[in-house]
Amino acid sequence: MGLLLLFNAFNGLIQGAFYALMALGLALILGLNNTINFAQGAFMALAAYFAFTLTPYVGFWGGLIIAPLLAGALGLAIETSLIRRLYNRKDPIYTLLLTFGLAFIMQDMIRTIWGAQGKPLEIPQFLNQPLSSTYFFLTGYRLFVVGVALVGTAALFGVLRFTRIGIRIRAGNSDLETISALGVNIYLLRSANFVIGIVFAGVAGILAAGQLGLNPNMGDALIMPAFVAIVVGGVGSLVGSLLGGLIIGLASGITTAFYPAASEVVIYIIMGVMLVVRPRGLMGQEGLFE
Amino acid sequence: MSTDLATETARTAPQARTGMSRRTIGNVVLGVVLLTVPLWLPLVGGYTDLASRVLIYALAAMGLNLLLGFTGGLSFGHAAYFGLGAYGVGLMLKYETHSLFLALGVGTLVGGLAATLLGPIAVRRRGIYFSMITIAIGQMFYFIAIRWNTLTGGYDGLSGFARPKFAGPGHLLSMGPTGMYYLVLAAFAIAALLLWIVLNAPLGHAFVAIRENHKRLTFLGVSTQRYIAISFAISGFIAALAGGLNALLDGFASPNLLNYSMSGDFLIIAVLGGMRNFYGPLAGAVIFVLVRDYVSSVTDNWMSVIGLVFVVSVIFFPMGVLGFFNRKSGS
Amino acid sequence: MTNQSALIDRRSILKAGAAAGIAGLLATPEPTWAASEKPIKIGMVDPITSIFAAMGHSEIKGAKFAEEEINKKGGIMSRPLQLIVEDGAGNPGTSIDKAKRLVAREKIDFLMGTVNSASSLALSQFANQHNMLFLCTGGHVDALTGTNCNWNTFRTCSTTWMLTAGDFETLFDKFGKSWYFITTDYAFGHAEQADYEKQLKRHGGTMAGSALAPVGTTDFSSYLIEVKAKKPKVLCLLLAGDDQVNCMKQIAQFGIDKEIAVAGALIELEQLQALPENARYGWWTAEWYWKQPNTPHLADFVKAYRAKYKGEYPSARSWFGYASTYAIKLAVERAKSLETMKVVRGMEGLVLPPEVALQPNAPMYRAADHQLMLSMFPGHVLKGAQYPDLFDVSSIIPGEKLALSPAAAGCKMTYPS
Amino acid sequence: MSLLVLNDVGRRFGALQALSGISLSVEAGELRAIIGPNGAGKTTLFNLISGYFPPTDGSIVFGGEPITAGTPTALVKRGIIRTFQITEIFLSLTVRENLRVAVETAMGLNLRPWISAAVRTVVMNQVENLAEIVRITAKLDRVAGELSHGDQRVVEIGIVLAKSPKLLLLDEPTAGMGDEETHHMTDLIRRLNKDQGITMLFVEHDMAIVFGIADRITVLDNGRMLAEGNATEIAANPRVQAAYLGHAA
Repeated sequence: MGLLLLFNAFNGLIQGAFYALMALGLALILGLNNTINFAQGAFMALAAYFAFTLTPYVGFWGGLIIAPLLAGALGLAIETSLIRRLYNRKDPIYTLLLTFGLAFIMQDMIRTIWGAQGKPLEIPQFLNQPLSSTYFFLTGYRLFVVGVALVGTAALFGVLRFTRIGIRIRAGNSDLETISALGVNIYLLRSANFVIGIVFAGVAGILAAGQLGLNPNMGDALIMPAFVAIVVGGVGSLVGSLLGGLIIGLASGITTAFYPAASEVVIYIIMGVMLVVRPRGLMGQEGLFE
Repeated sequence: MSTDLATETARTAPQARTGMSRRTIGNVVLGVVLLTVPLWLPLVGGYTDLASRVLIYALAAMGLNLLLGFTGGLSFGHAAYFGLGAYGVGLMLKYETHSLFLALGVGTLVGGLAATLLGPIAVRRRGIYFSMITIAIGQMFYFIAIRWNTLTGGYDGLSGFARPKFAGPGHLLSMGPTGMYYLVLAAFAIAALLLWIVLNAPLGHAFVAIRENHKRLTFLGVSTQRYIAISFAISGFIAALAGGLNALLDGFASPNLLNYSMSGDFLIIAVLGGMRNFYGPLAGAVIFVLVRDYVSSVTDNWMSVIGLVFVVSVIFFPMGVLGFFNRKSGS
Repeated sequence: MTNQSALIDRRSILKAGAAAGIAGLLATPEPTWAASEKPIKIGMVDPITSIFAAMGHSEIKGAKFAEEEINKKGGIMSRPLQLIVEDGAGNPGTSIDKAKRLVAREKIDFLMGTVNSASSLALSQFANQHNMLFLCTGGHVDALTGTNCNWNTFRTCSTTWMLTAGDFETLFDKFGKSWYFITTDYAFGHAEQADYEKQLKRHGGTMAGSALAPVGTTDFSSYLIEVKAKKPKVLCLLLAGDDQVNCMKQIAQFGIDKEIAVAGALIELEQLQALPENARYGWWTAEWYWKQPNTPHLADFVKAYRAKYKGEYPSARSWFGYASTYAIKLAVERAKSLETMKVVRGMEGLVLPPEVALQPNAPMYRAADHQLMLSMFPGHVLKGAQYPDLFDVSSIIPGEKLALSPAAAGCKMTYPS
Repeated sequence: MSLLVLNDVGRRFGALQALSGISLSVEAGELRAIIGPNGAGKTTLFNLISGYFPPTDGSIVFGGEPITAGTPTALVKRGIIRTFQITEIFLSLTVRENLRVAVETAMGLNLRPWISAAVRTVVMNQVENLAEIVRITAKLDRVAGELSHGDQRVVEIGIVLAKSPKLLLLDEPTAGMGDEETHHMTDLIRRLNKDQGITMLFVEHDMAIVFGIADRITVLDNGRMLAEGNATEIAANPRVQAAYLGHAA
């Protein structure tokens, strides 16, 4: 039992890295664009379908790079044509409902273009097997996903800390008025941030499709754990989102070993406890967008 | 008929006579239209159950709108209280009682109490945080409904209960579509009246003041969280009542009733109709339910149309259709 | 395979979408009919959207195919048949709304659908309240023709019991006594596992363990860790829809299918299509398959179906839609009436003729519980198979050999006086 | 006895020492001006007194009782009410509704889900009263958001007045106003102080106003107290001239 628990805990962490990857893009957009992006799941699915269509021509790796960029381009178009109009409405309900509606449209378009029938996204054979027969749950693919999550977080962290645009995004997160007074084009900054968030969603979506299969509704199942990861980790903190993802993955993995029926409810319970004990989440800043 | 609460209540003192009479006429017209639905709806190609559905959604959205439009709290989790009301009614009818009102009362109480207990947790944060917390609490109930097979019927939903007969004085009336419609209308009228009274009392004034400027109110010594929690509880009770009625209408309760996408439907109904207007949710429900009913029969791509309704109403009608027309007639 | 099927899908769906947009607005019956002929209307509620959409689309295609064929051959009692399809979105509430609309606005004569159990149960209850015949196409829950059976509800697809009974002995003899179950945590899965457990006990097998997986579980690795620790001979998957797809993919990634025999009750062509090549394996039961040796009329059906749907092969779901539509036609012709009670009586004991049955046996709607005695097709997934030839049927077992007796299933049919 | 006493109060934000060593006492009925260049710590001082955040050093005493760690709500109950640099009113409500909610709050009616006609009349009379005091009666039924900046300020003072403050903190009451509005505001401040006897602290940049109406003046610079005294003393103080008036000129 002890070994089994260890296996499950470890496995949960792998799953958590996955949640974290999904949460990162969402957290980024929540931060600077002040938008709860309900279309994030639809963007994940869309990028995965792009990759599915591209794979025969450019291979899995080509798809993994090009498809998120295509999704990002669509994200840019949506941000500049629709979401941008709503920034000066203080109430977050508008962007929330807008993206909620966009998710409907995108899901419907995916079904219309690619069909309701689920599709297999083929992943390279060398990734698609366990590395050792004892630790069989460590497949190349899962380790690869964990790697991408870690590298993604590190890269994002680096960009935010050391590049001009990153420093501006961070500054914008805490005080939009000041940095726009300093002559930074806030619209451009927000567009860039949105696109980065969508590209992250795209990568997460493709990696999910490698494990779960493609169907028009795949985004629905993926977005909620990402939300919870953000709330647990603390809104406004990217590291928090990473931690939040790992924690709920771990909790859900361990719960599955004892009482599978609660494996989904448990992440909401953790969130509830967190909110009571520490309302701003693990690493969240007080009153960032309140 | 219905105007912005701000300007409406302002008028009460100096221009009470003209303001009141216009409003009274509006309410009477609305009342007559709603009371005669079973007579005229079939003539324009509708059916009575559809009207019941419109009123149920309007009721839920009106409850939500107390929090959303009048207190400024963006809850994305009210489907949970709606769904709890539905399951409460379903379980009561299935296992405990054949009394319509007892079942409806218990259902409303279950959903309302859940909102009363959970509201204080959610109101500890504001803005986007508040929304995310409400959505997550809502999803928790959704998953409980799916997992607790033995009680809720799990994924298959709760079936095996029927609308009981209405216990009138001395005899039982069977509840066909028309009877059901009038039950829903009565519930709607009572809830609307209560909401109207609250909104025109100091409690309602405090809600609106919180929406307008919670900082100002805090520095007048009001603990705004407490008031948002009260608004949350009231709106939860009304959503639960609507959910209970929904269970009676369908003879069925399914986990989808608790899902966040249902909360999204209620929100868009409020916004589409006009969330600053008392009757906004009613207008929104009429448009949303009818459009969805019609479009989903006409095209497989109905989701895109509904999505477009979201996008268009958010971009072009931020104050909803009633807000839009009020502004036009005002200026 | 992927590339080609993607293209096919896109073209047909785009066209279907465009057609639905226009045709839906001007929904008129076949133009060859005289205007005086009032059509007989079947309302079909099935998921066009939601996670059940792939299977819903197949059922609708099958039904539309039957509608066209019936109208070409003179309709029903020389009146045209009109099939009106509504999207129930796999949601019981929506399904009821749509049924209400069909009854109130379209004045339908009969109701049929749907893919999932929950919606089917809800529609059965609805139809009972409205005194209308409901023919369930694809919801498997036992109760529908068991404990919750209604005088006006019939079912074309199998019960869960029939699914489990079809392949048990083959698996037991071939792979061994010790079984492990991963079961979907709702009525459908519980019923399946209970049915398997009974048979396992009867044959002297052992349960190595079991786990209930919530519907919508995306990550099965924790379950598989447990499976691996218990080392069963047979890993029996009783999962639905996408969950089954996800689980089979992860089993393949962990290499478990190479050590433990993977089997289960139901497999659907739609699921196999969604799986990558390396995750197509195992022993399952199909409810119908497009490739059967020596079955009369089958080749013609497949050919005509493919011609209508751009080369797509019919799945069991397509056949449900097809057979259900025909069953209503045949029952009406037997009853020589559209009256619900008379048609119900006409459908009781109705035997599907070979050109509709499309299987070697002659399935009948059993009078006592209204369940169609369709054959089961146990078999296994072909290694390295390419669409459409994915499944090898090892035997075709007549439904009446597998189904529980109506009494054992718990159905006590009562009719309105 | 002094109404408000600050003993060696300081506030630190991380590495930044925003205020330190502030000791002052305000007598009941006094009209006290706080002046100082931008960033001197005036608003921080207001935030400490009104409980927006607590001081990191020192103690605050109000009416003889310590209030150092008081929350805004608790301090309002004691009678400390403030306005903000940015006017905080209920913008999409009418002036009447703005004042009404303040009166209802002051009367402790907020939790009432219904109200009798008699109580409603009392509330409305009090609203009219307040409107007369701040002289906004003519605009009672205008939507606050559509009023001029000066009128919005007046509405805010009307709102805080409803709570019958013992100590009123006004953060730059005349900022951004034209001559006429400024005149109206200074007149209002003086009347409230003299007629209603309300003790007031106000932050102000306009020296003419400060020297014109303040009983005493406290000068802050760089988070520290530079000087305190009446108008003549401050005007003559060489340190103030060097540090502050030098800036201003």
